[in-house]
Amino acid sequence: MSSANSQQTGLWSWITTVDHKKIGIMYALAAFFFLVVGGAEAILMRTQLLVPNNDFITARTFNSMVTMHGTTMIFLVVMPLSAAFFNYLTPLMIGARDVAFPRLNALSFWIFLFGGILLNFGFFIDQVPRGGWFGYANLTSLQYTPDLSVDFWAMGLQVVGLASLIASVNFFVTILNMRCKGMTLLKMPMFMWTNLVTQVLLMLSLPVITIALLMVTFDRHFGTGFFIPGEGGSVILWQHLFWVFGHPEVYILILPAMGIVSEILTTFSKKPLFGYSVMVYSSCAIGFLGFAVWAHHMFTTGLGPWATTFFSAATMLIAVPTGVKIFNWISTVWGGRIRFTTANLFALSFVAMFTFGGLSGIMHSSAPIDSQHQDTYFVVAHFHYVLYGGAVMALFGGIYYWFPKVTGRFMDETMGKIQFWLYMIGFNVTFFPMHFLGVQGMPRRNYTYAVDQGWDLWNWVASVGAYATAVGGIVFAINFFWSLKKGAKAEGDAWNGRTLEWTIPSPPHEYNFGIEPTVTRTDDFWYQKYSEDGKKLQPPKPEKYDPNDIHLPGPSYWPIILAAGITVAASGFFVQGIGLYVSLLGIAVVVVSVYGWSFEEA
Amino acid sequence: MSAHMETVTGVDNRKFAMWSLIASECFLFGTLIVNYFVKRNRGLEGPTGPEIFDINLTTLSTFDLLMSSVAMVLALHYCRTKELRKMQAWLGVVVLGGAIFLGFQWYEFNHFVNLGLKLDTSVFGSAFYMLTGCHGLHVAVGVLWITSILITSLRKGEAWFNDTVIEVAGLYWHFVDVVWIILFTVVYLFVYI
Amino acid sequence: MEFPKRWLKILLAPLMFLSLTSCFEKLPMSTVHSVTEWGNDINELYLITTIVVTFVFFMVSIPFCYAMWKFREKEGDETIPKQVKGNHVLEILWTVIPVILLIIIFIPTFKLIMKQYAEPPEDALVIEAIGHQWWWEFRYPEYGIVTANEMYVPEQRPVTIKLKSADVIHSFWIPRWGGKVDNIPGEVNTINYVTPALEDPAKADYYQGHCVELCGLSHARMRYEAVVLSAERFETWTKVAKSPPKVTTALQKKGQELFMSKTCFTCHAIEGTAAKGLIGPDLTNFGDRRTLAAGTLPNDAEGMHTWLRDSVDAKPPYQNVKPGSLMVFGEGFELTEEDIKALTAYLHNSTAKTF
Amino acid sequence: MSDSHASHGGGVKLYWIFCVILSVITFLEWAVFEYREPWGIGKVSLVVSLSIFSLIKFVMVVGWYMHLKDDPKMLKNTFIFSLLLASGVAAGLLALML
Repeated sequence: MSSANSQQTGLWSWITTVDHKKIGIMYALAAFFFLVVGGAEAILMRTQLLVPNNDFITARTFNSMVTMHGTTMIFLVVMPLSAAFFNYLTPLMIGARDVAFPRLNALSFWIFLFGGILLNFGFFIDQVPRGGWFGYANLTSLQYTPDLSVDFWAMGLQVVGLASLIASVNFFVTILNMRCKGMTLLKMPMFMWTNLVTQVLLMLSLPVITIALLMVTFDRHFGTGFFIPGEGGSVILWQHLFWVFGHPEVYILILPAMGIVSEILTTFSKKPLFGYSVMVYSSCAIGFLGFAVWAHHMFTTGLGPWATTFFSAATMLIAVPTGVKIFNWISTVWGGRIRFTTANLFALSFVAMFTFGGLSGIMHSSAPIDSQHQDTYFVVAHFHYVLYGGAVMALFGGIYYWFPKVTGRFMDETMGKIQFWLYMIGFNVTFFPMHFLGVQGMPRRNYTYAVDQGWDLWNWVASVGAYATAVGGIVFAINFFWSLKKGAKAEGDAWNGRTLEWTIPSPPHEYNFGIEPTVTRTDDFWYQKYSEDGKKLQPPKPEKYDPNDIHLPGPSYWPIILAAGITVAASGFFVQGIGLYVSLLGIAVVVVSVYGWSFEEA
Repeated sequence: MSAHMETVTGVDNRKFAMWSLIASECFLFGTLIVNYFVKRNRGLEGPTGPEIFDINLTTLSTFDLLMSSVAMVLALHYCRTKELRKMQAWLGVVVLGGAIFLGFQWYEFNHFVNLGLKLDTSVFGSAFYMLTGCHGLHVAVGVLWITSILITSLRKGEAWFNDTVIEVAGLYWHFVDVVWIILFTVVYLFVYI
Repeated sequence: MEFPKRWLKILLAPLMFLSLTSCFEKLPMSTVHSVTEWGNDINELYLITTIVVTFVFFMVSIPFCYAMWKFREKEGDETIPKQVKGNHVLEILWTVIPVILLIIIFIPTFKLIMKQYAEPPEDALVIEAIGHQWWWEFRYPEYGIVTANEMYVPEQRPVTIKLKSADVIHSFWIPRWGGKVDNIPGEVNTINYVTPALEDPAKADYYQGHCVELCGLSHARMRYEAVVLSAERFETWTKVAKSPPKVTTALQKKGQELFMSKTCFTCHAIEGTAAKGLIGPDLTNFGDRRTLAAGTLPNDAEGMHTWLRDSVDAKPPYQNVKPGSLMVFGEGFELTEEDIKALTAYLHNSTAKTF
Repeated sequence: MSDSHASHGGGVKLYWIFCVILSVITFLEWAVFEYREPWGIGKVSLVVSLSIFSLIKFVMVVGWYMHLKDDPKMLKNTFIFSLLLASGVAAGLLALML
């Protein structure tokens, strides 16, 4: 079906789309929705902890908020937001027309969306998961959580995990196989390298959590005893399997942010990335070492001297490539012409806050200190500095940076700066006192604390900071929807960028590139605009091409049906009595849509 | 889909995707094997490994899966040399081999259940059934997949010689066979370790 | 471009960071005011790490802030900066120096890990700390004593605490003693201390502890205290700890009958009486304890009244003292105010106060 | 579209030779296991020999039957890297759990 047909609009074109740009936009919108949900859960928790012995929410609700805030923010906000950037920008940055398997790309979005709904479905029938986002072993067993809450958590994560697994294979093949002529691996933009490492981490770590969740589900429903001490099961095995997935997972959350920051800093300081190949090797080192440090989450479970020493050393070792990246970012900015747009402010705050988070991480990389920090608010402060001050800030920077490319309009700079400062100050006011709470011994996941503990002041300060951040979120929402209609017009090269996505008009045509671009070096587009010593050049005129003879894969409704089938198959546990038939129905839908899918013409 | 695109690495997208899936499945079966190894001596009641494993039957099923793997390679070869009848014949042998393996596994599971080792009898039983069951599921999916290819070839005859589809299915089938080679050693031959 | 506010953003964090290392007032759960040798070792390592981390922080933030100020784009300045690609010397520099800094942290870490897992001395007092869902059980195998929520130890004596769990994963942590180890069901972990010296030999020192692994609804209410006694007072406690409550006044006798008729004995045990329940905490020597319901309420008449009233009236799961606790009175087990006074009198005179 | 395989007739012969080798190794595995007492094979040598046998079969099927031998380096690295990482993590887990 030729691409000459007009840019379809209307709901049906969005449901059956296989265009990586539309899927990227849908990922972003879904992530914003869940960001609101996760943020609300955080506000509820902070309100409960505002004063000691507070009864704003019951212990049961608080444990649900702790669990769902963690699970939602990690699996339904940061990963999909990174996926939104991967989806939208990978083909544009490597000069391809679309991803390797467009329908598979649509499938992974729909499975993610239905998985997110399944994960949160507990809210409607008061079965919200309460076992912590890590769901340690035998608290999640049937004996100690007899209702369906753990099943919503386990099945929801299975489905969302499957979506990420399919997407990771898709993007892994796209990056390695579909780069434009001349773009060798070491000439790709840095964001593509962090994308590639993230996909490898996803591909290799997700099967471990799939098996662990399967074992928990079998324990709860089919009487097996994998994690039940009474039947010879081992409770520690769950922690091992979860963290073998868990630690690569946190690098999956931070690596895309590192890639985005590398793109933003280079553009707004008009300088190439300092030490490109060193940045590539350190990203790969972080990815590879990510698999060798998992047990630093388990120092207090009595691993024995040699294992504790090994994992302490490996955790410290990971600080070296991370430190190298931070110094390289500072050297990128060094000697440049820094423009403090909102996107750049977010990227710079990423470097500042991620450094701080990384350093507080090194403090409890050594096991004896961790035996004082583990499960206290010091660890909460550490990972919020790295995940919120790091990943979320960089992702917001990415939104401000690529909004003009996606919509053809700039986001408003003044509202942007207001949001930035609300986030920056609110973030530090919330999470920096948590270091003090941690040192003063306040344990995590406590729904309240006694009056005589001396933690009242800093908890109060942290809660106030959280409200400031919420206001910042509202300012962002206003800015986002206002700029959609009334933002200043932006042409193709909105920020005088350096990578291929700025060479095409914004919003780009459905077929991205009329003629496949050829690239001779890294930041090729920059050296078409400026010579090596900075004199302005006349960029070559784009050749003519006939858009009609560009063949694009047609829309297809099979992805959404297959995704629905998988989710229905996974929700057999939640229907009393006829659960088996619900699952069989789901499996039937899956089989039918697989065959329908494969017989669909290209 | 992306059937006829020349790619940077020269490898067809679908073949590259299948190898990535195989890389990912290494971790899947790695975790299952670790779980089996941790649990095999921790079962409290019910029969244990040495009592019920029948090495002769499992060696036969390993041999059968190997032959099915050989048949798959030959089918691919004849697809490339465009000899339709031979290709269809060897595809049939592959499907037959897979079915026989599933038959062996069905018989073995029934035999163990009669001996008192159900899924929830002991931790050893659950770990064993999860590992071999997951592999059995993969074999079943493979048999279904290659049967569909055989039916397509029978229906379309000479007009259809898509060696990429057969190669990708072949990769999956060989991987399933390779996993069984490891399982055969780890589960049945290391039973006295 | 508001120039000064940008500096605020960069310097916001380090200023606060400095106050982190400042000395806090001595809070009951402070991790930096340790009293045992192991706790002091950890604090020394913590100081070394903090110094190294602060040094690295300034190595990063000084060039960062300088670059923010020096290389900002002046108005109308369209020149393109030199396109610097990289610098091998610098790369080697900021790889080797961090490795050296990390080795500075790693060597003491290694020593402490080995010390933590070293064999405890032979004459160490063995205590079993068993985590239940939302209270602690302490057993003294040598003396055959079972108590709950308060661990009595003599001063300056090596102690080996064997950590077990009766249901889910808990975690044994006394911040001022330093270091925590998880109670894992199905396994026995150990944690070794040399108990601290008494500040004032006449009195007893209380050190707060908390369960720090999410173990269900009342995880926040699962606290306990380590009580350090002088050596001879500990000996008298070991003899007194197993004595049943003396029943003298009519009120206490009524309390004893209520303890039996209201089926308290099915869950609780009192040494030397017919009560042998194992589900709830052991109430021998209950009067001696400072707190009630695992550190949630003070152990006085008013505390007992709140606790018993809460268990009788509130229906699960909305109790507000210990959400989800099993102590819930069904129909036919109502307690009048008189009954509560009698039960309190019976339980609170269980032994002569030893300190 | 079909690459070099069709040309040299040796392909089929090679596969049959490999088929025989694989069958022989499988038989050897069975024999070593079945007659470990009479042949006096200790526990360690049993594990070593059986591991070597399965490793040979693994390499043969992956290398020749799956044509990994003549695939581009990128593909080989993907599989070999993941396999080594998987066995490394599995070995680490076993060391910690057993």
